[in-house]
Amino acid sequence: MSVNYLFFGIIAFYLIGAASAVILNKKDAICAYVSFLSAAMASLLGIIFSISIIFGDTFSYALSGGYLKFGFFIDRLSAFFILVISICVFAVSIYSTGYVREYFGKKNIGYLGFLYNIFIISMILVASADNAVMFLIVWELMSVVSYFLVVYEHEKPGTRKAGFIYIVMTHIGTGFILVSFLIFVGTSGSYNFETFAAAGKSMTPLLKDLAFIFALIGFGTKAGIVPLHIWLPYAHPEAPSNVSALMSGVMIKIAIFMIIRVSFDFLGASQAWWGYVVLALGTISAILGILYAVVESDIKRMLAFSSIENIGIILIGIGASMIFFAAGKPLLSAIAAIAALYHLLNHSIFKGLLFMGAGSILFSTHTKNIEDLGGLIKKMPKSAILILMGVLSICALPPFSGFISEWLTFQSLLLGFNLNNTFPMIILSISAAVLALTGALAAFCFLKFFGIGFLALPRSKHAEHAKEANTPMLIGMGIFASLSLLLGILPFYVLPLLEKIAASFTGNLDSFTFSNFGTFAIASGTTSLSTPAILGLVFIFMFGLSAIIFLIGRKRQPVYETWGCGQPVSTSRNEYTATAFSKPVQMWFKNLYRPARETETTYSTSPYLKESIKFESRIEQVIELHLYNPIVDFVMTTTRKAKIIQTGSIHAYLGYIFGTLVILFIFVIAGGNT
Amino acid sequence: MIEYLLLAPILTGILCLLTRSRKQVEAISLTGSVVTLILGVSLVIDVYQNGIIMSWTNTLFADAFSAFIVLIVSIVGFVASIYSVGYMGHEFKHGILDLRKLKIYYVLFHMFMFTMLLVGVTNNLGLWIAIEMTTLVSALLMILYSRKSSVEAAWKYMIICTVGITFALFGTILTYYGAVKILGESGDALNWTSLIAVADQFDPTIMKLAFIFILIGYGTKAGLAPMHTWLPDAHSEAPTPVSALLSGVLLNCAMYGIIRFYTIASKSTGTEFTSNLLIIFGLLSLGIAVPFIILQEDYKRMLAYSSVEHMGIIAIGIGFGGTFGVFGALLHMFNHAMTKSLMFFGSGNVLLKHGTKEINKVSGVVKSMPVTGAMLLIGGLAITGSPPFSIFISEFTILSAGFLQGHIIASVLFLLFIIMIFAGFFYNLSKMTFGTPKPGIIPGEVSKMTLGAMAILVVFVFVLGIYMPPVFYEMIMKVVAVVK
Amino acid sequence: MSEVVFGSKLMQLLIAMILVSTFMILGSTRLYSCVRAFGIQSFLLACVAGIVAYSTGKNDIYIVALLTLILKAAVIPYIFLYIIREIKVTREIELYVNISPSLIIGGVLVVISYYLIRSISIISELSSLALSASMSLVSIGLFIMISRKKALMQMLGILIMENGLFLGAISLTYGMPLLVELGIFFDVLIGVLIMGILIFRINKTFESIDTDMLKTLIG
Amino acid sequence: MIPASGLVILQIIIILALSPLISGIIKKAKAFFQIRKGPSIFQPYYDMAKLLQKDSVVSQNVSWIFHAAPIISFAAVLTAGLLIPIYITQLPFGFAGDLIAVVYLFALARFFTALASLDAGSSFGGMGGSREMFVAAMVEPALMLAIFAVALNVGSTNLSYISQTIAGMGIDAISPYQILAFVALFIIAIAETGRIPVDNPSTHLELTMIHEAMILEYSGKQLVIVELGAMAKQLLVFSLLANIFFPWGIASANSGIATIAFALVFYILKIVIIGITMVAVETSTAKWRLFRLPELLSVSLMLSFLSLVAFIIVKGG
Repeated sequence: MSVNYLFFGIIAFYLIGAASAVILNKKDAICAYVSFLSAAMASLLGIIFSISIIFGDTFSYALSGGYLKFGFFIDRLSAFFILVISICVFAVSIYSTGYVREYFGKKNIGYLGFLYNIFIISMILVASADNAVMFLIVWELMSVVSYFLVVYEHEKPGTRKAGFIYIVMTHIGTGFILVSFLIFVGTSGSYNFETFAAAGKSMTPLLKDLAFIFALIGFGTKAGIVPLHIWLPYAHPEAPSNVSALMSGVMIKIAIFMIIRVSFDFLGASQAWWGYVVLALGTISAILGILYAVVESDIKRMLAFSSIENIGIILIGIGASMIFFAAGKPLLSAIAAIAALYHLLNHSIFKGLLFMGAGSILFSTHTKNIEDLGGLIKKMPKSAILILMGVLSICALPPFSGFISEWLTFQSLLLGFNLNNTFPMIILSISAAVLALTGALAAFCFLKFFGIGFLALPRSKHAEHAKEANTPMLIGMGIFASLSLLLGILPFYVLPLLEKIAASFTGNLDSFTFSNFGTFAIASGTTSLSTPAILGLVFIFMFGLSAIIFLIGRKRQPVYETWGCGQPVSTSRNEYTATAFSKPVQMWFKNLYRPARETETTYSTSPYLKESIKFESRIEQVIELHLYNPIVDFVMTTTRKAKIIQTGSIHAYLGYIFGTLVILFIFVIAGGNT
Repeated sequence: MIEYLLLAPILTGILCLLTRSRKQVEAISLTGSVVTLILGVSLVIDVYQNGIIMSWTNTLFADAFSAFIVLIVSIVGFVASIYSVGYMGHEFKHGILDLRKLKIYYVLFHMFMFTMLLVGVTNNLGLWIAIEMTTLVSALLMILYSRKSSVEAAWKYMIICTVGITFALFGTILTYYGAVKILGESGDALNWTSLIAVADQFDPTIMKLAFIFILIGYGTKAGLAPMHTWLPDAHSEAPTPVSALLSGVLLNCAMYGIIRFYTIASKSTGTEFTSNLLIIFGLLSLGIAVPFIILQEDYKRMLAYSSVEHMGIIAIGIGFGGTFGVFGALLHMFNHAMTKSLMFFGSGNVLLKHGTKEINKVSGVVKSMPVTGAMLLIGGLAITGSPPFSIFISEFTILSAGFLQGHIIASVLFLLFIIMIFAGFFYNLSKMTFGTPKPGIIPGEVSKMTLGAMAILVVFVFVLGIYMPPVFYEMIMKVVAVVK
Repeated sequence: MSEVVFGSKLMQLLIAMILVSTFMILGSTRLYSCVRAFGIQSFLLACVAGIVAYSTGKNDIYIVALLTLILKAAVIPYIFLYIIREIKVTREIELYVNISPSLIIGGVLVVISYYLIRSISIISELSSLALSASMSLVSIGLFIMISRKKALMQMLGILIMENGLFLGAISLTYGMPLLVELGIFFDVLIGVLIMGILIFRINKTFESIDTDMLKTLIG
Repeated sequence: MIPASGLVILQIIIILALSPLISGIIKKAKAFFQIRKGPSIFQPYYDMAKLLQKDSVVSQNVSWIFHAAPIISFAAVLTAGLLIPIYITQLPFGFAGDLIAVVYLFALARFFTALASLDAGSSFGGMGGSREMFVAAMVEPALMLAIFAVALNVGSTNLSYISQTIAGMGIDAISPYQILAFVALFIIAIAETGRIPVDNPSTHLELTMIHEAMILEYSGKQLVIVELGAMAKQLLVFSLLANIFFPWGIASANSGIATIAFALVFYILKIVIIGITMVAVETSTAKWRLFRLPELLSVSLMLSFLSLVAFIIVKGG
């Protein structure tokens, strides 16, 4: 019984947050604190609730209501996603109480608090819906509310276009989801998800494939899989940073949740080629996502592209799990699924941390362009350390959480070789190679972000006058930074939890063996990993080494100018810039980027005296240019042509009526006689 | 019982004539519409409890379906009268309308209400007379402002609708001819009750011909595709409360006529012929609405085309048939009436404040008129069928009927058109609502009454999207029993 | 019994005369002659109604015949003449399709409607003559509205279609029940009045009643 | 029978002591191939001793990262050292990580060195850091496929388990896919340790140096740690090559002092042979242009992919 109270307690707290935001609208400070802290409180309840569900049994509760029957059904998988949501919301809410100070006086805080709370409730309801109608209502409510959050600062020029692309793409996605659900409704006759699962088994293979493809495209648009990703680099940077932390951290994961739900629970993941499609899409999204992130110099756009990359990595895990499930190996499928879920959890945390970091940079320097930053580690030391921890975990470096999930994904791809037929082996190894390249490029991209952004001398006035982020922001980021470290060091607490969840849809319970020192081995094999041991060793060596250095050799450390082959190098002019840093990668993949550059030279009096040279180089978004623009142009030209129908002359209009009458007559006469 | 309902608007109309000041005419008009609403709702309850009511030597008749139409007419009429107090008051204050014109407006407004109520309750095939009268009264309403464009729109409306109606008359004659062969010369050969009872013995070819003429006739009035050309001009040029009534309710009355004949014709010709026709016309209206919404410069015309789209959806709903299809179509009638009038009221406020109907000349409505801007956005999301609102529920029911009855291609096309319309509609709407307000616009709402009217509608739009009251559900199921 | 009525020579003559009057309207270029032809047509229609009433013995059709006579043969032409005098419009009718092609099209329309009605075999052989006449009246009325520029002519086109329908009603079912017939007449009368008001308003705002001016609302 | 802690300390001592020697031998061999006398093989020890006495000059606009980076990267390399079997397959810390963990530890070391290179704010550091990460990005896919090829043969990526089974296989360990994998890993080793075709270790000419450019700002004690780290990494990469593909003579678990001593000698021999082949490669080619490197490393990618396919056809199919 306590579980019911807990669940409705969560919803109640969010509603209180939303209501208080509206009531206290006038007084910015109090309103910010009340609405966001009540969200934080609710997320704490959420964490307790979801863990009790994962280790307890499923929770279902039906609300009676005429034609629209709303009901909740939370099994282990949806409880996991409520857990992810709650963890993210907890830290981001605390962070937001500090971050929204930037909007005091300028923007309506009550409106932001209200939308923020409704946004979270809609996500939790999506994870716990038990019938198609309720699901679609809260799903689109989530997209609509996040649209309003994206266009919160709609005075900025680019925001409206970004918001429009976002809402239209999500609407197209919902269209596909609608068709896929309708195929289930068509066979089962009712809207309830249980009957979907039953209908899914009994459908003809063609209908199953259609349902799967439509669901994949629909949820893929929301997740940001490559061909459908173009809204993500527009929408996330425009939203306020605390919201884009939630959107990148959690909202795109809800789409992954539904892909798992549809392919495993509803359709039983019986077709092998589904797995290959998901794997291929994941691999392409990973590599293209990171390629565009590397050459991006706007922080939040870079983080948005890197979200596409991480979604790709998660999908590689899920694709592999579907391939193994179809090949009848539940153990391997469980391991791959655990790798995917672990990376999903890690990504929500370190991406949330990085977006909060970007927010604090924006908060203090009012610029998102890495080229203008520099030297922030001296001005914002505390947030620099926290962001460094985020960067280390996104580059999957050992003591941090990213390493564990990337290691697990590699191991699950390696398991492909127990399938003893050649096709999966080759596909999985190619995907492993691409994943490795993605990992290395991720390290490259985030090294550029941290190195150019935080180290050496500030490159602009903004960066010089930067000041440390306020305490709530630091607390929020601190929570996530410590979490990403803990998730890296103590996987043996997280893996049993994930084993239970993976078992709920792949059917295999114990896929890891745990031994002392926090090591875990893959399915009683010999490959094992123990990050506490690695961390211990690194620390021992570090302390040992620094002790030795401190004792032997000379102590003096004179400070002098940086070496510049003799000339004085005191300005930030000849520091490396972000574009220069990513130049090698741009040269390596130039036929993907198709870099376009224009130089304009304005001459003063004679052609020999150049007054000024303006240089501008741009990277082409290939997919957007060659896939989306032709379609939009086609639609526009046909609509322009179609407008001649309404020419204005009444005679033409009467002619239309006469024409339809004649056509119908022929239709009846011909139809009638036969 | 029904006579009082019809008498109420006529009385208010006459009383409005006798008033002398703005305050009086507004007070009378408001009380009149409240009385009509109360009578309408009591009629609905009456029908809900004890089935069909006949009166006045059963030329006036009210079964579940006509009660449903009366309900829609009285609700939207009531809200429109509140809105017109604010809207016309503002026009009066700014000297665009003098007292005489204002009084004419209110008289014609209530006459218009009377004609639409009459459509709902006439028993025999006099339905044609009622719909013809609606055309006449609304044409007069349109030429209230003697602007060039409204005169042109009124003329086109008059001519095209009268031509359409004449075809509908021919269809009625053919049905009467079919009925006379079975029922003999008796007077009630035209009444719905007797017609439906004996509908399956009619001669199929006559009924096919009759249904074609009816479909073209009342289709012109309902704004179905090739005959919709008058709709954008008429609905965008009429004064806003009238265009809300036109779009929200009058189209439904025409659709009521089509559905009445659909039930009669499909009994003899078999549903395959009639439902295919309805689906084709529905898809055509949806298809034609798409280009005109995407590349539209005038926001009232955009709303008019969206009415063409929604009438197409209702036709498709009825065409799909089955309890889901018909339930969805009827629910859609109600939802569309509410949402469309909300959108027209919002655009009316924008028109009053900015003075222009051009989308590019309006921006930052959320900043200058926060409440109207918010309601426009809610209405925009609702009208294009995004889920948290009621239109999505009816569209989803129609779609699931499509998949259940096996019209897969039609439903997928239907979905594709809706998404394109969403894109076009939202592009224009976001251009208007967001960004910074144009210079010279003083921030602040137009008038309290307009917001009150819109608030009532927002409640309907929002609540029906999430919770379907069982009483309402029962009522529609009764109507479905009548129609199917 | 009904076959006898329609078979009679007199009825066939009257229907033929009605068709001729429609062609007179099609062929004329002056407003006055069109109005006059419409008057004749309505008068003939009243006679048809009278004969049907006489032969079927249903005396309420007498009232209907009388009404058509007063309303359509006298009142409406008077309204037309009043309008023409009042707005001092040029008597000339501008045409999209000039006289000879529109006459040919009129002829084609009549042939088509005969063929259509014959192919719908359900209606008894004899009354199909009246029904096809009404169908051709309706289609020619619509054609007049499409091909003539003047707003008045469009009003006239509608009234011709109205007459066609009335003829159809009489031939198919000897007129609708009285109440409905009264309603239809009442609507037609008010329709003409309102169209008159509209024409006055167009004339005031556009200074001409040429529907070519009405092209501003596009897209 | 040496206790586990003894093994660990012995392994650390060997790594620290042996790596400068190997580097000296390589420099000596290089001089020999270039027909010049060249410095003695113990020159690295002398350099380090001299550097310890010098001040470590630090640039004014550096942050704590500049001071922490050498320590962290050296510690990471040493931790990786404990995971790699040098002379005995029984590794007290073998359970802590496998081949992929070793690769990622090297990546951690490289990450911090590149980060420190950017800290000083000079364009050399930036150029070195960017090129180092660029080369690493090219190496990763080939390295991962090579790991897959190796792990495939044995069934797990645990290093001690790999060297044990391959040692047990005896002569038929030399199979086509093993050789292909070895050549692929050899090319990767060149890139990883910054040898000639990829990067020129001995010069200070800005255009050609990648690794040197990163550590340009270091001096004194910090330079010692960085140099020692680089040499240790080089030794570990060579021992990876040796003990995965030719692990004969490696002492098996808990064997006596004699076998361990013999295994040690045999190990040093193998490392020297690999060093000399590396030098042979170095002196026979010039340094490639940076943007031709993708071709070199796609060769190694193809080789490891071929070894995978060969294995599948021979064994898996």
